[in-house]
Amino acid sequence: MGARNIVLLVTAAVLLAAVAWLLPWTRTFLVIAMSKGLAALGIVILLRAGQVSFGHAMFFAVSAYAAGFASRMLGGTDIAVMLAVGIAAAAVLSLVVGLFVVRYRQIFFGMLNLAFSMVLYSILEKFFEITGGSDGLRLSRPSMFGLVLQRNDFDLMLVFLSIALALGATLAVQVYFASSYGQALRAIKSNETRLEYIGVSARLVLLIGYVVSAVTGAIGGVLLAALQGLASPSFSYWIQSGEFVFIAILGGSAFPAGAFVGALVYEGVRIYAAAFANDIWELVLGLVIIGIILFAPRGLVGLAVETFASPRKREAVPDGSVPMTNAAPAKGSAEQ
Amino acid sequence: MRKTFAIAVAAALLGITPSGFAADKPAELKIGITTFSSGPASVFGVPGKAAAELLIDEWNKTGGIGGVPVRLFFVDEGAGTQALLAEYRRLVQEEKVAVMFASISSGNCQAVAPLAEDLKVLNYMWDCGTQRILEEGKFRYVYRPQSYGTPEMLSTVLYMLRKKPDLKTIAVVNQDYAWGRDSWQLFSTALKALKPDVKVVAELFPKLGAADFSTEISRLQALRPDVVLSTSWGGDLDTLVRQANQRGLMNQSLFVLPLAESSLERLGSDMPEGVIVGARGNNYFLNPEYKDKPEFKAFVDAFQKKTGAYPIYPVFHMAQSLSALRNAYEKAIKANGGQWPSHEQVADATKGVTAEAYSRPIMIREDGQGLADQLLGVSKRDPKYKFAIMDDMAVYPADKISTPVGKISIEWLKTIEPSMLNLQVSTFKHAM
Amino acid sequence: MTMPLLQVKDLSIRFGGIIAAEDVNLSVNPGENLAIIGPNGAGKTTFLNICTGYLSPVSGTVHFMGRDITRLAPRNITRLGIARAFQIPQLFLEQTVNENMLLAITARHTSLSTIRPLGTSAFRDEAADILSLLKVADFAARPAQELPEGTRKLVDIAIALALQPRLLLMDEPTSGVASSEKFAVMDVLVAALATRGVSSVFVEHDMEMVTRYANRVAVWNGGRVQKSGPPQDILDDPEVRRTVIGH
Amino acid sequence: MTSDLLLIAALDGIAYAALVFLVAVGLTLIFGVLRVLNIAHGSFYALGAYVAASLGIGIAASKISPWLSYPALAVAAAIVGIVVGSAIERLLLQRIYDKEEVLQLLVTFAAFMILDNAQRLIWGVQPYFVATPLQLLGNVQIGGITYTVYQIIVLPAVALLVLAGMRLFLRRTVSGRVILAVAEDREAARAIGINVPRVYLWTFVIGSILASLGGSLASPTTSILPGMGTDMLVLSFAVAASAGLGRIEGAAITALLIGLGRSAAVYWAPELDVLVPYLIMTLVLLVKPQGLFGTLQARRI
Repeated sequence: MGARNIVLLVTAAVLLAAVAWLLPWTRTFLVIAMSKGLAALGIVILLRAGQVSFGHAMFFAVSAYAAGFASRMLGGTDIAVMLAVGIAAAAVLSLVVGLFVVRYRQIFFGMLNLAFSMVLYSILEKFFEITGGSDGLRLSRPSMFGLVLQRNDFDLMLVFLSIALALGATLAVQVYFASSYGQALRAIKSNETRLEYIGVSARLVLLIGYVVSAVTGAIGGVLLAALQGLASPSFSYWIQSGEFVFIAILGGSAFPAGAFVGALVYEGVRIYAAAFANDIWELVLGLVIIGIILFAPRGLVGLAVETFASPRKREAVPDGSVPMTNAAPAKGSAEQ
Repeated sequence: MRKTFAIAVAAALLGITPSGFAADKPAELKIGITTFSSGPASVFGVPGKAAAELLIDEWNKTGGIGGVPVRLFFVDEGAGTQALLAEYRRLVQEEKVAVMFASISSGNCQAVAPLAEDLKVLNYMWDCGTQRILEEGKFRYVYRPQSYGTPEMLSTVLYMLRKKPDLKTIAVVNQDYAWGRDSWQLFSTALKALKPDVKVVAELFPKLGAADFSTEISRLQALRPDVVLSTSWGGDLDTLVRQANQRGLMNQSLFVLPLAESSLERLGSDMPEGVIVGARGNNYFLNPEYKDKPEFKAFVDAFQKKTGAYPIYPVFHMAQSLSALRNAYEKAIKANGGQWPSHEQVADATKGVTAEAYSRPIMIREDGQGLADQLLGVSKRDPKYKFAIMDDMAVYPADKISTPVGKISIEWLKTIEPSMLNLQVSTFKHAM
Repeated sequence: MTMPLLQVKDLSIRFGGIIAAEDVNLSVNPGENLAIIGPNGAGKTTFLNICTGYLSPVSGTVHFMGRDITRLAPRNITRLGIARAFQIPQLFLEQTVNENMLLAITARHTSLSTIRPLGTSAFRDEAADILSLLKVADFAARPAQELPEGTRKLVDIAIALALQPRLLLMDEPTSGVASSEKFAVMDVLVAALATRGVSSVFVEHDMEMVTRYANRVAVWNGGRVQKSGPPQDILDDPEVRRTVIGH
Repeated sequence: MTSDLLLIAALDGIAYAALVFLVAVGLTLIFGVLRVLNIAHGSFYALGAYVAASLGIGIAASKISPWLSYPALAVAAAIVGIVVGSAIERLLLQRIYDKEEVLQLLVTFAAFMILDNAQRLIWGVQPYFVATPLQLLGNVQIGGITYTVYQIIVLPAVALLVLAGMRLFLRRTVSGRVILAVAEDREAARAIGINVPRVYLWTFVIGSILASLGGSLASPTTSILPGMGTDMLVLSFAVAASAGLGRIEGAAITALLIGLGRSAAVYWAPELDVLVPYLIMTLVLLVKPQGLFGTLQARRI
């Protein structure tokens, strides 16, 4: 991870924070984008191993609900407690679910995740007395690291917190990707057999990736719940999971920061289309993603890198900190 | 990364639209309306939106509100609570709308009410029915110029017991979400207080948006309850009625459907006679006390011309909220010595205002709740219409069946006496 | 008599109706380079799959250095000291040759980390040494999916060597490698195995390779070890010539 | 009483299973041959229902024999499957067969969003209800409970016909065998001169027709609303996955299992009815990830 990379990310984060500070109406939008970006970052982690989960929203939901229950039991709480409880809940759930799902790959991995998330969804929706049913669980506004804030200050602080967490998560994931477990995760995608034959448990590698990805999603879930004062079953619906995958691919699945670019664009299109072309926002988003997949499969960040990076630069980073070295994904003859 | 930057800049540029302060009379009065343009609840949202457009077009021809033309902004509640909150905030902070009408969904009302209070924007809850918000919190900016759950359910119980005093068993089939659960809690609490010996034989909560009730209907046929209650609405209610009617369940049990006024036209001949129908207030296009008044007729005709359908209760709810707003503005302008009022002045003036819009007047109490009388009837065929209309109507006075200010509905309903069954009501026959 | 490094007893496995191994008994002694020859589809690769835990036999046992490894997973067998090179090279295609090597070396040395970057400078040196040994050092920075087929085979062997095994199993190690190079590479490889004290088993069709590099040959036919012995004896056997070599 | 209730619950479950089966079998067929999990499949269900309803309204308005509404159900399914199905396969899927699985999934997800939106644009948001076919056949009394002949006889009969027809078609006709050959080994099929792209197109159209048929057959029994395909997709998905993707007879059995499970839940544990299909799917996949009737393929090394 080069210094230039860090500078770019920090600059982008500061710019976003400045936008939030100057334009109050962007705050809700930015918190939503950052929280969904965090969930999409979880998808990026799994995509690193070539796996896609159409059920990842379950961690988004479980952390939001856990934070909500904590808030309810304590009669109001702090955002730090909510984050801690939410992350812990998602980590535990992902460990349990992960022990099952890491045995499977590809479509089976995706399906089993979907199945688990739909079980959670049905439970959240059905057990009205406990979860608030389909209307969701309300939670009062938490204090912000000890400070009790009014709505406007709270929202501003929440945006700053979201941007900071998004930045932190992006950097952390980049460190993780460059580490030996991160490289092993990538190895799952191309050759799990060889991974086993160098003495590494592919399941353990994937389980670690799965828990990490659940935790990043969990942060997003808590932020969104804190923003809305609400955790609802739709957090865990399969369409929500699909949206996360959508965002990850839109931004560029090879780049941790792509998750946030994707989320900003996705939510931007969604809100502006909802405001100016109320009837066709799904249509617009659908066409956007088809265009991206057909014409820029490396996503928006991939497109930007191809446009701006000089050819020399592209050659010069071979060891994967910024993975620009994959040419077109040729199916190797070794994969049969 | 550069993309992020570009977006940030674009967002910044888009945001800096000059909007100076309008201290005096503004060029236009902006109203933001949240409504369902998509999703199942658009059966309410689309007519509600049409009503707002129809009325505001009319008003703007004659000077709008207080001489200021009105401009409407619509937000789709169907895009989800997240998008709704973001857009709500954008309208208030960027478009600087003076008033928000939000919303249809009770869940959205619960999310929006505290936000309105924080943003200090006047918010009329124009269609949602949950009793919780105004009973559990205190608001300066949040009002409901229309009907709500408690009198709706209580009047339904009263009317049901009037029609079927010997009722022994009841089953409920409600949608599985807050309204379905809350309305059943209100209904069953009232029923227990008024006629404690009625036995509840089944409580079914199929999911919101269920497409098929075959299994539920089989079970109800096996149970044979005297009454089947459903507070469902929209496609769910239509499906339930059609499937139940087709399979003869509606001959076997008395159906009580407090929201069915909004489904009558769509159901056409599938709605049998003899079903108890409610209208969430005093809302009905054949309202016996109003249907012959010229402005009422003109409104129904204009609405039908615009949309091809008769107005249903959300249309009346919208009209009631708009009427309350106009009256509040006029009251505030008067109190302000003819000067354009501040948001706070309009908000405070809403208290005690009366909405008069194609129904019995609705007075807004000091807790923000409007008192809407409740119209109920029994479905009946009239060859003049292709669908069932209401007969044997009764109108229940709101002040007698609403929770008193400062009380919680569920607690209050436990304390009502069977003597309430003798409440004086106005009754009407359908004039063929 | 010293204890065999690898000992297979009464091994049987079948797929549907096809018998890939039936009552097979075979052992590999320390220092040996055992070649396995036989017609296609005779079950030679299946034998390697069983020895490395990729498949479980219906019956029979596999012992490595006296320890029963019959139903262990490949990664556990690898960690005990058996490395494998494949007929179809098994590489991490998206990653560079260097990263492939570093993953293997790291996996051998330490537990993996989620924070520390892959590869220390000592590991990098070690990777470079092995790659130059197999004459593929020029490809170190290239993604594995861009390599020519022969190079892939060699990198596959390099990864196996990086694991510093006691026993190396190879499946047609030089198929696909240019014929001008394969003896040079094998000379160095076999010499390296000898200096490091690594025994090897290799499945081979090229009889010249067998003659040059094996010190024992087993003939695999119809799911059985038909014969086993010194290369010259086996290759001169008329029955073997008829059924396997095809002269 | 309990045995009576069991019978009632079973009858309800069968009618429900019949519809789910029709949608699931299309999904599983498409996956078996194209290896693409088609998320837009649920949209075909909704489109089939909408077109059937529109035809039904047309028939009612034109005063011709109401019995024509029966062939109209089949016509609706055929129109949707052929027109929309071939358009999606030709315009979208053909461009992505060589892409990664996740991109394929996402393209069908995008198609799902677009079709969902298109339904709203074309038919608006008000529910449709056209029950002519159901009313024509009237009711039947079983164990004191009134059922519609349509749900209790027609739907299961069509499902059985489709099941038998699919078996015959795939096993006994040349086209069917060609489809099976492509499903078995795409490369080998290409090598022996089979026109694989055409097989893909046909398979996708057939699968889409089946989903649309599920929708058009469901249309007389339900309110037709935008987004009605969303839940049906996950349900048919649960059926197909539990059976083993690509397994046609298995889909019939799991559809029945899920249908019966769900209706039993309405009687004995109403809080669980929504949960049942997913619970069954999760349990099955945990025990047999390849599904009840699926087989795992080992990777060659």
